[in-house]
Amino acid sequence: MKKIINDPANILDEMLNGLVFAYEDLVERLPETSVIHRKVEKSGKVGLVSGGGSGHEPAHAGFVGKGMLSAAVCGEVFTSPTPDQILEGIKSSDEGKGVFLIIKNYSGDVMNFDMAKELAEMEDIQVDYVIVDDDIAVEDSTYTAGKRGIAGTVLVHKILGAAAEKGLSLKEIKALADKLIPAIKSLGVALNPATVPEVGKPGFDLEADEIEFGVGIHGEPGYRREKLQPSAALAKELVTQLKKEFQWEKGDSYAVLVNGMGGTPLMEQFIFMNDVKQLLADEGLTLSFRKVGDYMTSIDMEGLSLTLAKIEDSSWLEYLNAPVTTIAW
Amino acid sequence: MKKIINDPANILDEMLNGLVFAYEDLVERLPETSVIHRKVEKSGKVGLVSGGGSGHEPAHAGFVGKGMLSAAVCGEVFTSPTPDQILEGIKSSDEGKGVFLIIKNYSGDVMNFDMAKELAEMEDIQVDYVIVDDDIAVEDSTYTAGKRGIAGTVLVHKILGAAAEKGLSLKEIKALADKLIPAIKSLGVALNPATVPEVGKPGFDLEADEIEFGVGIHGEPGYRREKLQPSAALAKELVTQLKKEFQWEKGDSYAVLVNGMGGTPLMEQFIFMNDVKQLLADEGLTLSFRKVGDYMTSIDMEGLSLTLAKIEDSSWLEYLNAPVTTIAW
Amino acid sequence: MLTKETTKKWLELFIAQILENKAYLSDLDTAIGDGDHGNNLARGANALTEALETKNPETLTDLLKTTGMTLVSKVGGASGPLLGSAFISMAKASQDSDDLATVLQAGLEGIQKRGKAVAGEKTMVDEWIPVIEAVKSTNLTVDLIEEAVEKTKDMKATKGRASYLGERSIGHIDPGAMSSSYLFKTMVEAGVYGE
Amino acid sequence: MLTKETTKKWLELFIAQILENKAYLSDLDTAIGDGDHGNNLARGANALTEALETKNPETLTDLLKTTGMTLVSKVGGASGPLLGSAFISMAKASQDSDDLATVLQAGLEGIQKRGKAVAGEKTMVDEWIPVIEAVKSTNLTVDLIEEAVEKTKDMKATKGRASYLGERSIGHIDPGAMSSSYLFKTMVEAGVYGE
Ligand SMILES: Nc1ncnc2c1ncn2[C@@H]1O[C@H](COP(=O)(O)OP(=O)(O)O)[C@@H](O)[C@H]1O
Ligand SMILES: Nc1ncnc2c1ncn2[C@@H]1O[C@H](COP(=O)(O)OP(=O)(O)O)[C@@H](O)[C@H]1O
Ligand SMILES: [Mg+2]
Ligand SMILES: [Mg+2]
Ligand SMILES: [Mg+2]
Ligand SMILES: [Mg+2]
Repeated sequence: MKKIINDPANILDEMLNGLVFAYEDLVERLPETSVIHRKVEKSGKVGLVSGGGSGHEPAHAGFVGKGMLSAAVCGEVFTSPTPDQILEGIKSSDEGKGVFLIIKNYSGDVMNFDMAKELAEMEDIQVDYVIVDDDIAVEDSTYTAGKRGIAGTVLVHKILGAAAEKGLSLKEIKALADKLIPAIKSLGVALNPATVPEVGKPGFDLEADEIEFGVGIHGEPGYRREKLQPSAALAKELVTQLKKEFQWEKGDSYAVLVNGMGGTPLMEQFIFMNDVKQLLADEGLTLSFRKVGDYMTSIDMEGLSLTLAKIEDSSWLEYLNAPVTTIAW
Repeated sequence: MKKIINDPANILDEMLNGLVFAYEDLVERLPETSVIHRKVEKSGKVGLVSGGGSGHEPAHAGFVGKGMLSAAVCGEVFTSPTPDQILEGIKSSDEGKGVFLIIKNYSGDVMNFDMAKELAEMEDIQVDYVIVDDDIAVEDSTYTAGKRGIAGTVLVHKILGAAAEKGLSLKEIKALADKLIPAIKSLGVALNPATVPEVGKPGFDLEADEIEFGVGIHGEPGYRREKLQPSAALAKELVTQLKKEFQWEKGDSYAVLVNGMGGTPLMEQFIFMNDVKQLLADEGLTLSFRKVGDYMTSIDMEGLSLTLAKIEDSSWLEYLNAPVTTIAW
Repeated sequence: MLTKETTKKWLELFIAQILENKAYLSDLDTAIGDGDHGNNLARGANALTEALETKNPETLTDLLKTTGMTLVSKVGGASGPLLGSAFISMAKASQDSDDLATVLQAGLEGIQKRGKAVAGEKTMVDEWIPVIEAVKSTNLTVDLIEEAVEKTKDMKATKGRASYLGERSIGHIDPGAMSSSYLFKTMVEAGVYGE
Repeated sequence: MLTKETTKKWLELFIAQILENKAYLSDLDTAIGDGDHGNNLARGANALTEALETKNPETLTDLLKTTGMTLVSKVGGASGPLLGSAFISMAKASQDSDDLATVLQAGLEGIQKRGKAVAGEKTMVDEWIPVIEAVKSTNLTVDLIEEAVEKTKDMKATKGRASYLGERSIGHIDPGAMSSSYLFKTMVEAGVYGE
């Protein structure tokens, strides 16, 4: 394992300190916690808290700031943060109008955030939440933990963040979130696995000429392995699968996010975006919002994911385009 | 070689199309060129043009926009763009007050930009330029092509970009640039080499437990190979070398940029920044501007560089902090 | 019978066992999860050592509660809230009873309330259920504890991260069942059971 | 003597040679540069084929100028402006002379004006200088052309990318000298020299 780190056990702590030092005008670390909180004066808006295991940088701390998250609760690498930490994030984000939690659908995250919610309610803070499960690689059945939350989460942060900033109530945000979740779907492809520093070896194996469709952001298995193929073919597969789920029609308006996994350079992401552009133009879709880059990574995994969000209401576009002051949006 | 690309010969074209599609509100591609130009109404300011070989994304197109570059001229991967392309960039950036070129110090870039300058002057456009050579890995002697231009170039873009936006004349920008260049120094360390798609294999070899100090952004050789070591030790080496060059004193004010090479996740960059923070605090420096991320990459190289810029005038800090509308700053 | 003393010994043995098998547990989790189970529990084990020292709980209930709170706040992931909830529920039950089966049963209910897993889903629950049965019918043996872990090998995971593997989860031991087997083996070793 | 016809043949042979040795030239450049020399020249060679076809230059000067302009605008890197400048200078010289040595000398001056390299710096200049000497003294042979390339092996680069390697550049052939050797070998082959 070749990594620029010190003791793997100190990664979370050192990373958060480095981040806060680099962006101390935007964010702070709540003392003795792993909560990154925005430096914005409280305005009586609904607090927005997300988080999860680390290793997805810039998510989630990179999206803390005016117009997006109030706080990000950062767990150990690929490990959900604990309820006491989440509680600290909730408490510091409460401006009197309640706090809304954006949770990625993993057993650990769901349980820890749920416990934190119970603890916060015991302290008389109103809390509601949404569970993001945009990864269509997994079938949603009673036989799995359900679809996973991946890069689409970042669009949820952005849209709900802008809505909260605008002054929507906790109830309104919950209603918006419930509409939003089924409209956002993602699918990834991996070229090479990530290595968790504390583990020291790659999370799965891929042959030198092999790729895997549907791999999750913690290296969860995908739905098919194939030989390496050109960007256009990868784009075709991801778009085809997404089309099956969305059943879109000509003229529908979509937001599109090409998300790098951490080890894939922008060069490849832009080329892939170019292929996606062709395919979606052929489908007659209107791509009303577009973004390319590393937003929800998987440490040093090579690969990317494609997220599409059906724009069902023009306000969603306004929320997507609203200005923010964050590290990474 | 595992990459998300199509025909390696079409990388530049497809990448630029993907980029322009993703950010069509910010930039456009001049028809039949590889020039990315900003979509900002002309205001009679000095035009600012940079560029070079591709493979350094988000540089240079990611820094085109209000407050930074007028245009970026994008060559093939690791290959300087040609004079005719640069000329197009100069012509489209001319708002009547002349055009300033920011050139990284490579034989190819210098010669091609120089020819373009001659061509532009024949068309009665006033042109001046600066050559960035921030990489202290190379000795500056008559026996080399001189120090290379690396990540410090991005700070030059930012500072001169803000100065141009503010209305400084071509002469004033040249004077500012001449002061700026010696105040900006960088040094990199590589963990794993980059692979140029058209070449198909890594540009150099490093053992599984080896790193190299001073590697350039095209895989140019560095000054020493060593066994892999902790982030803190890498930071110590880079800071020590930079200290030798700067000969700083307690209380001096510096801007610091930790720049990822394309294949190094933000996690590692933040950890490294945390180590740099400690070391520079011990030196008694004031770090008045800080930034971390992928700014001047080397395709998929794993590694990073550290740039320090001595803030000799408070206006430089204002320029660094001035708002911009670009893809990647 | 549960006493503060035997339980303390139990926890100390459990902590040692976790630290010793940290890498092995993570390896099991690499095969069908995300490779952190050993690290997660080791973090909890170290924190627990410290918590037991600094807080020095005075009663059995306090001891179980401190354990639960420490696990919840230090382990993270799925196993943290689950094992943590188990001990918190056990702490509550210990206020009214010192019967091992009764207290363990409360722990299992804590796990199931939080994680919604039932028997056969390839989770730690598949270790807890047969062990509690055996405690009730006073025929718990180390063999039985180990057999229960082995049985998770043939199960298809339908809860937790391993469920993403579907059929491919078959053939691997569940890491959470393995760590719970350490819990029960050290319980026997500490003399909590059978004295 | 340079004529439009022999020069056209020369360029066609040169183009073919470059395309054939594209990978080899890039390999040489990988050792001491950035591995793109073959790709750069191949891009120029393909563009040149097209330019010669579509523009169909009528005079020797036009032919050399078209070649220079095409190389300048398609090759990029260091070799583009250098070789391009060579041909543009050769075009200018061909207005007054059809003497090969005179025209080649002008080409070399174009390279040196642009790149500031002198003999012994391990660049294409180290191919041009001895070849021009030999043309002047009418003793140019293919052997001499090849020996000149070989000699760059022992040189330490002090210009271009290879200069970053310092001592370590010794022992490798200069890719630009190699591609210029193709230029001169095809010049002989085309009968531009010696007719
Ligand atoms: N819903 C659940 N109910 C019971 N146990 C579960 C559940 N989900 C996961 N587990 C247990 O947790 C173990 C994994 O824990 P760990 O690796 O620490 O957390 P994570 O899966 O978040 O990385 C699994 O082996 C399984 O025994
Ligand atoms: N200043 C110079 N003068 C003459 N030739 C040079 C000079 N710099 C570089 N070269 C030649 O250019 C060749 C490299 O060309 P190429 O690989 O196409 O460009 P780049 O170095 O920009 O990648 C070298 O092998 C050398 O012969
Ligand atoms: Mg985990
Ligand atoms: Mg080059
Ligand atoms: Mg796990
Ligand atoms: Mg080269």
